[in-house]
Amino acid sequence: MIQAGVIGVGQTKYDAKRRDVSMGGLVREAIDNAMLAANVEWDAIDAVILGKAPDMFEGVVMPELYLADAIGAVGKPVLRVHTAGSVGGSTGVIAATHVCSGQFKTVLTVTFEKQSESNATWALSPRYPYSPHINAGAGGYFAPFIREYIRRYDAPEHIGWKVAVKDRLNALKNPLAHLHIPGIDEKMVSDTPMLWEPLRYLESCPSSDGACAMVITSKDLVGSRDVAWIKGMAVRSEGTLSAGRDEVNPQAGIDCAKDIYDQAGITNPYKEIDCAEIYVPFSWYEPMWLENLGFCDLGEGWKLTDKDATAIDGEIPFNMSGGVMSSNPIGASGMIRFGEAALQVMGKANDHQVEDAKVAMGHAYGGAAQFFAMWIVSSSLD
Amino acid sequence: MSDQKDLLRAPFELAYNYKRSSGPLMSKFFDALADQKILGTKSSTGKVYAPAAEFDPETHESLSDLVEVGPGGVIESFSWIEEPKHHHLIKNPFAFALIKLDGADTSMLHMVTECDEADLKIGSRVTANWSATLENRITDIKFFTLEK
Amino acid sequence: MSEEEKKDYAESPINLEYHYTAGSATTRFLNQVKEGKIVGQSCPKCSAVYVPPRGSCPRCGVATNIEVPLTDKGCIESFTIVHIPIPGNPIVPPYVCAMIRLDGANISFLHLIQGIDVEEIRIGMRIQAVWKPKDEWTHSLENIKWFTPIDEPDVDVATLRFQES
Amino acid sequence: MKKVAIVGYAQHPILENAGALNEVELIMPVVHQLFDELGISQNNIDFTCSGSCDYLQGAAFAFVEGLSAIQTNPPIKESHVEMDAAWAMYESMLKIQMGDADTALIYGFGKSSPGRLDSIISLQMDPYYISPLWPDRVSLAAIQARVLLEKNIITPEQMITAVIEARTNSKNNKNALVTELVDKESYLASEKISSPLNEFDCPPISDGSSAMIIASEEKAYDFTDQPIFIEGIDHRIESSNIGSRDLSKPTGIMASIEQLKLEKTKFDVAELHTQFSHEVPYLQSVLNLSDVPTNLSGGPLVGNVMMCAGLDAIGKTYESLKSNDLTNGLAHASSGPCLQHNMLVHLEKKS
Repeated sequence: MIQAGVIGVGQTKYDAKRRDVSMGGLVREAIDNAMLAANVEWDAIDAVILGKAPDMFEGVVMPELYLADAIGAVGKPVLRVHTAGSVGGSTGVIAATHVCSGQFKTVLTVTFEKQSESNATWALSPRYPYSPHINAGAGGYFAPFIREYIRRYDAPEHIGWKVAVKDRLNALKNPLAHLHIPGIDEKMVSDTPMLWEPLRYLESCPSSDGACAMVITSKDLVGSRDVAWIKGMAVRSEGTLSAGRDEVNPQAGIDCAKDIYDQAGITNPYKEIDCAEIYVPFSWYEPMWLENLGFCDLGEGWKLTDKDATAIDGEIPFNMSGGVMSSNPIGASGMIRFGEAALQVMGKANDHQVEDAKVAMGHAYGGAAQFFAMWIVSSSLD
Repeated sequence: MSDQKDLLRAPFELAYNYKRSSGPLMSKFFDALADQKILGTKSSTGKVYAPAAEFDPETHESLSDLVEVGPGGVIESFSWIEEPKHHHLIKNPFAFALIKLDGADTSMLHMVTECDEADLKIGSRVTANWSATLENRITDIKFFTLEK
Repeated sequence: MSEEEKKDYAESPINLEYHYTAGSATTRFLNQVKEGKIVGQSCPKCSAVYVPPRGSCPRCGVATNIEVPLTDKGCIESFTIVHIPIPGNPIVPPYVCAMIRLDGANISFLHLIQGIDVEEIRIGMRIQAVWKPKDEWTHSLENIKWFTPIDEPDVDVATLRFQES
Repeated sequence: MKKVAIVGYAQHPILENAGALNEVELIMPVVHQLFDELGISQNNIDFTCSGSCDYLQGAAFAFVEGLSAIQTNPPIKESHVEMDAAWAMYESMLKIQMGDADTALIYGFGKSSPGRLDSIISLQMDPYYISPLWPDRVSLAAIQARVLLEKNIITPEQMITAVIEARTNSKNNKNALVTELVDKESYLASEKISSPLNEFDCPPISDGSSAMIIASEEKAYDFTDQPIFIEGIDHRIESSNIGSRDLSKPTGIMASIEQLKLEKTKFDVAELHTQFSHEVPYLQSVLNLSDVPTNLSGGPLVGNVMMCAGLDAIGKTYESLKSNDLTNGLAHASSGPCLQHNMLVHLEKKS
């Protein structure tokens, strides 16, 4: 297999409403930043891979067609990926696949969402005939799984508050993050209104506008650039309403993580991975994913969170950038995880840099916790 | 396959008023429509794109140099609709046309009406007609008609 | 228009009309629901029972072509209490939205719980459907107003997990 | 570069209205047909990729529903493009070339009957400058047709021939939706929908699904004695601004021809994703196919399942090479208004 690395990550400022830009302007902002970081010009880009969540968010059908000019794809191959919430991650995987296949040397990949164009709950689940009025939004869908996790392992309620605080404190070190909440603490979180019990307002992700782009190139073209080597990448899916699924600890997540660890030669992720950007849209998904991804045994995830193992200076820092809890342009949220992991091993994460990070993980999930995309990036090729 | 007659069918509608924010460049284009002016963008190669393109498809550069074009122009191609369908904005016979506005190197897709199909040719000159109510949208240009 | 009033966006209305058709498996199911019956469909390969059925067993990738009549009793696999209004949803919060696992089914579906203090709702609690009056029945699970607890011992939800025999 | 071959293809009969079938019920039969023909199951598949478009049915996650047609226990390596399934095949090929898979299942599905395709396609256009005018798909195509006619790149007679031949060729295609023959008189008597195009120049509203299996060279012979190899493949997009495109010059296709060195290739058969009659002579001329049997299946004019028709062009070319004494085939897939995004696939049967 041809070895590939990320040589540039570009992000927009994330905000509830990026009304200062068009959709094209939004994606171009991320692309310009990625290409500047990668020090590449347009003629170096062989293909463009675009990802985003459902077209109904913006009311533009198959937007790679409209965005061809904005993403600099005219005259080039372009692919549009849509794998629900995991799309930012799977788009990164597919972009890297373009290079690893040997067909392309350097590719640009970009993902975005401009949620302010519509309303997320409406766009995700418009009402159809014959279906009852049960829809309670994404939080309403995931809250029962969270409740079951809490019941199964007897987790105390402050764990959710703790993640909400930790991620938002990290976000204060990331100027691009959507939510900046100075002085946030567990009391502030626990005082916010209950939305979908057991989830309170500040235990949920925001709805954001934003875009994230990366430039990925093959080993022979990296030159003297800073690079995050892709050591392992994988996707896994399972059917939505499949008998025997465990939504609290999905098999697809377990298998996907094992696949990337095997590729990267990792046998003990807790020890060998220096930091991770994991898709945590609701606070409790941090302990749930700690277990699902094999950082600890079942039932031990909340204990790791409780003893600050996931803090930026902890044993296994999670979401140093502030994570999905602080910025959530849905289609881009997965790629932000992948890109932030790359920034860490390139030593370019600025104020939210984990000291001496050499190996990092990026993770995304979507649908009914059924689509997974993950990668491991490293500062060295060996 | 179950019998078609037993099948449950029901209409539904996907309806939403999307909120389009047009960014620094296109917002100038839409603001200019209120003054009955049409703007294009000039690229570093000197090519003028109208309506004002944000990005040059050839050089990939972001465009910012605005120039006024039109309101007259030449039909580059068109399709003629004798019987408009429900989604069409004009209910009388009309054309969708690519119109190269004076001063531009590219064409704008819009509608041409108040004429017969036989009156239209590639090369016909048309000019913009303006909507009475302005919404900061492309429909502020109501349609084009043949130049008198 | 003053600067404050000037919107930083323009409204772009999009109205698309569709004709929804329910598909074969769903039509079979809803025709029974119209009669006040819940009939799941089971996988000919692994025997898992699906309700409401979508026409397939995603475990096996085969059509669920065996009809399995079920009762309207089951248990709460998990639940949430929704405190915020949802666009397009007329139910006034707070309300309880639960994953309902009917007896004999191997997947759960979301429905409402009423008739009990929300503080007392538990995972594993036994429940039964409360139906609307018969003359209001349509092709929808809304024929069930909600589920309400019944006086039977709780279920250990760990035992609900489908295992292929 | 690692060689990849097509080893199987199946197509659902194209329907005017597949209302009786949901996504799962539409996809499952073609996938099972393919598995049965090859004597395999999902367990033999390393990677699965699909193509579909939510807006056709108006469902936010049509592809998620569709995935329930596939065996996903244990979980599978899977992805989805919101594009014609030809691009799902492309992605799958890259997976095989990078060594992450040896076999891949591709499927596409589309139901145009539930919605109004004209309005939906309007939403593919620039949402600031063009979509609010609601240009329908036929009018956009008609604008290109008029340019080609005006410049004498094609003639009205060629358009008539394309329609008559498509209907005649539909007899070769057991899955065709439209099989009624057309003569010149009835063509000329037909009212224009959007001049210069009349109803015969346009594809029928169609519902359906298709599936394909591809494999690495090493694995391909486990499935069949006669795999058909993807000898070359390339795709390019053109500007979204149709007013800045020269609609008589297919720059993307020309770049692909050069990339694949097709100038001198003698094709035995071609299947083109030509949704409108004028596109047939246009692409025949661009691709130098004047004496190459083209669209023997009838092509999209006799059945045009959105999000599948491109994959179907590849599948039909595969079938032609497989069942005839032919060596080189050319397939074309397209996306977007006025042939904005095009893929060329050179298929070859090894002797």
